[in-house]
Amino acid sequence: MKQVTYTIHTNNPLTQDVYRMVLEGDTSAITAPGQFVNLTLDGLYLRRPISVCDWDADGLTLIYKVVGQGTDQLSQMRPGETLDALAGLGNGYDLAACPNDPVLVGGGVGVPPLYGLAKWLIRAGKSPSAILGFNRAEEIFFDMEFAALGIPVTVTTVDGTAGLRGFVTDAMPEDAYVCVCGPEPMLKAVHKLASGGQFSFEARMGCGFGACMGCTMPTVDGYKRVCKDGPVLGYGEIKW
Amino acid sequence: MKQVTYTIHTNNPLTQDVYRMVLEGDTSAITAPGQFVNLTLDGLYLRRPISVCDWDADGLTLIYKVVGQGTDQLSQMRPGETLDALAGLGNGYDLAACPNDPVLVGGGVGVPPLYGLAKWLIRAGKSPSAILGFNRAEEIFFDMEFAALGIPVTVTTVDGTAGLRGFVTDAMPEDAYVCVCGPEPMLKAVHKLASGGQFSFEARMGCGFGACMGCTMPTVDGYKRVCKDGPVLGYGEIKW
Amino acid sequence: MPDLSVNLLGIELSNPIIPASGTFGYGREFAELYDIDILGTFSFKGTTLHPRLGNPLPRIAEAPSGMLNAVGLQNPGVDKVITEELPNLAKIFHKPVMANVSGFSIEEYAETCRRLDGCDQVGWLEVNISCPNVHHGGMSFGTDPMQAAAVTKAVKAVTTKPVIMKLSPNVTDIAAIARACEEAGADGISLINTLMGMRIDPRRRAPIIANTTGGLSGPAIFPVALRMVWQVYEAVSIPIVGMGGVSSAEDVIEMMLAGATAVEVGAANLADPWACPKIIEALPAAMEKYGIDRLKDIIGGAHHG
Amino acid sequence: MPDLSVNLLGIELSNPIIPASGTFGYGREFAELYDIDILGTFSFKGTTLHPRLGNPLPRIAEAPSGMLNAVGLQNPGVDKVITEELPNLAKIFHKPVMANVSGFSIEEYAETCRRLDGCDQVGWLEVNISCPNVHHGGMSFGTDPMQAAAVTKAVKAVTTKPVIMKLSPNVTDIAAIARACEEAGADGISLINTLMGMRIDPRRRAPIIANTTGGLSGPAIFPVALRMVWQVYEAVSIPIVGMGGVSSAEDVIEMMLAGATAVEVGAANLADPWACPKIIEALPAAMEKYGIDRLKDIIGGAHHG
Repeated sequence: MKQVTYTIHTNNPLTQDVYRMVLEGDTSAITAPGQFVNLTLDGLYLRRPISVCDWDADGLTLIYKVVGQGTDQLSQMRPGETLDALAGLGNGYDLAACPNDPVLVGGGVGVPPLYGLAKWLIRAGKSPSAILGFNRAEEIFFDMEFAALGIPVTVTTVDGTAGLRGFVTDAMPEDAYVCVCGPEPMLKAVHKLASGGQFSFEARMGCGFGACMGCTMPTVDGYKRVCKDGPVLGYGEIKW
Repeated sequence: MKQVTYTIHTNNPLTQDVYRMVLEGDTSAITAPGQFVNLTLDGLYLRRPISVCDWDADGLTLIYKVVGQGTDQLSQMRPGETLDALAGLGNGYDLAACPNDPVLVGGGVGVPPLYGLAKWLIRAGKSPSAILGFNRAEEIFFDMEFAALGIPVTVTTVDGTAGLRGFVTDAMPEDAYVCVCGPEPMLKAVHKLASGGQFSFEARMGCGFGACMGCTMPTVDGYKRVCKDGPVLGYGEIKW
Repeated sequence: MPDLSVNLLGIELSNPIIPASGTFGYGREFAELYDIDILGTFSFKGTTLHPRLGNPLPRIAEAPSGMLNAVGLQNPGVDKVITEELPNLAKIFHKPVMANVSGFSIEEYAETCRRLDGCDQVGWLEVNISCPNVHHGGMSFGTDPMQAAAVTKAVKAVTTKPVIMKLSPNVTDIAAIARACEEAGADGISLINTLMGMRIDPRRRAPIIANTTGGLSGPAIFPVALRMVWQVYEAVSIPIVGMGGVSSAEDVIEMMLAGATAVEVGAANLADPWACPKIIEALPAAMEKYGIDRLKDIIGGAHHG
Repeated sequence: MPDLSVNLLGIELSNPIIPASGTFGYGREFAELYDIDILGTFSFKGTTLHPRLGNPLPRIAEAPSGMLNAVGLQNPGVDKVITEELPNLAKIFHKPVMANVSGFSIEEYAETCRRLDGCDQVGWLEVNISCPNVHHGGMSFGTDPMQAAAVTKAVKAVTTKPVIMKLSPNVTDIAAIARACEEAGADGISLINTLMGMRIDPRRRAPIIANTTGGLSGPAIFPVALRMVWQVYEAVSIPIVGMGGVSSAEDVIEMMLAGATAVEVGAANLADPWACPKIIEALPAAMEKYGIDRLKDIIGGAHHG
């Protein structure tokens, strides 16, 4: 973990309420896809955790949905403004634990961290595929970016206005090893179908670095802190 | 009273801790010298009252001393930034009540509003003179600006490092009609020597527009609100 | 078209927004700024039997997301309010007003309310029991269920107007105080008054406020206010007027979901004199966002079972 | 060279800064970030006799200038603290630590303290009496002088270490609770614990926190904390550890002027993990600004006569 002041390079909407923000600054604390940064926003006391979509030596990309005061404020920030962040939080996905052909399953704003994961898996010589679930056609984002990585991509929409009609589980192969990120009901449904994998959880956090016990959840191995022991938990650890 | 968004034109130190800030924006609510504006500052709940030094149709000048968190923040603001203000607060000095030759007596950051007053008195065909009191030579500001108005100016310093050694009262003519602004002990000392005049008071305020009774003080005519019935009180109203 | 109206103890309010006592004077300063008839009503400056000069200065201090005040109930006394302020008010405000009453003995509360009972302009009496009881060691009436009940009974005996008891939050068990007021005949409860706080000036090494302590108000106290409104809603069945740090349409909705029938806005009026009109203007969009057609439908709506 | 040292109940602290219980775990997360030996000491995570899983999620909500939490005393139990956490701590912290103890019966408080009494690393016992008494209708020990005194006596009987009673601010008369603790033998008082608050999610029309209410901490509560430290300083003659929203060197000075011998920093550690080192670093300049040579000289310095 490192405290970093990032400069906003771009901050643009991808859909009606999903934004992509590119930040410039020190990314040395970010060591695995699936980690998050915790941002200080003017007038808010608690930092806001946002998962890292992608990063390189010079900066990182965040993709976030406007859901409350914090993300609303974030969406109004302009290039050149700075953001104070704790960077490199959480465990992230364990690449070594992935088989050769993991299925990346993302729902809504659960999609972004899987993009960075896909890149790292490819770099590690593996052959991931992706299933990206959305509610409707207008809410789809980043499907092109996944496709540009040269991996098989299936898009699902609940209302059938694009891609396969249905949920991500309708597109899942049997007994797959999955790397998942999305809302909890989706994680649960995917967990039921999969034979193994890694699941990224969300929680309201206090500190984001394991001090306050604000986001612990019961697992097979006792309580774990979503922010520090997670956000990614192994298939076998999860207790619904 | 009017809510106005001002743009900072300049914000520069005049002495070690006294700053001049020139603001551009609507001044139509400002009707008399001695009035003040009440400024919203980031992260502070209560507005901060600052007396108006001078104004014209396009903007105004504030002179303030860094004494706490609010004024410290104000001193760090840069040209181009905006300030939310309630403008035209308080009664200001009554020009019509002044004789032909009022003596303007200012101490420290009590000096600035007297500059605007001097200009208006001259414009009204009157012949004011000024006594400006400071602690020491390094703290002197605006003596040149007063002199440039072509009126007699006496500077006093407590330690004698410039001008007359002593207090403003040491420079005061007998039985003068005075227009005064400065710390309360100075107001009291000047009141004792003068035969009439107008005295501008300071107070910690809640609202600045007469609603909260946070700044009322006893006078000969009952309690008055420094922010709304003042800040300028008549010689005969004051009860020490 | 969203419906903002609520009914507070038999009187229809076009919206639930009520400037809180002590932040709105007797209406004059704000009537210079906007048409105050747009308000649900307002609660006028805390009025006592006799005129009061209030506390020495300084009376005000800054606090994180809030402010401290120790004005000390400065007011011209009930008779001058009736003969001067209410006739003035009639020219600028054409709705029933909420009369906020304070006192330092049970007899004083009763006599002040008795005199206001004859005023047609007064729609409700809001009885502030945070004041110290001079006959009872200076302890606040509002910290003891028995004392709170005694004030309620005395006031109810002299008026036919709806009586809203305004509670102090500086207590261990707010529900017990509210229940005592209800049992003694109160028609409604309003809460919270300010939290007792202080600040120290490190330069002078002394309290900033001349009175040593002051009442904390502003957004800082909103979570405490919301919790107490929630607890009182579970404890009594009479209507609640919620207040404490409310500054936005969203805050109003939270307060009503916690159990408030109407919502007072206090410190926000001082930081932004147009706070109430802005909140009223923002309510329809906030209602739409949360799928609310009629504001009155959400009163207590966050209590389940 | 300004002198930051204070003496807390016979143990010299290099400075008065103490991370508050529940915001600093057992030190490990922060030791990864800075040398925690720079602290005066720290108060470890509230520890109970048996392991506790704590409350369901969500446990956290945002508040103006603060936050709500309802962690519910999640901890591994005193035995595991003694056999695992303290040996771990010995590697990263080389000063006496403050052991924060909670309980749900008087017997539980006593037994937990008895077990900690044998630990050389523990300098002080800080006994949190904000918990509900399961044998007493769930009322918090800290809201009743008799119960507070009973806990104090029971703990004092089983330990030779200095006992600091940590008070709840959710009471009518904080001075009465502090006096009861002092009379029962407490060596010191720490305050304030969190103010009970809540927030509602208008989308779900339900409380944000699963536990309904949570404890409000952060700068929002600083004026209330300062007032209570002031009142307790006037009521007792044992040392006070002040806390509640402290976030800066200036806040520390205000707290000490109000009567605190040492100062705990809580929520600030969560918003900025380097909050404590920053405060310690800023203290000398703040002391110079206010003409303070020795920090210990200003304890209670704003009380005059």
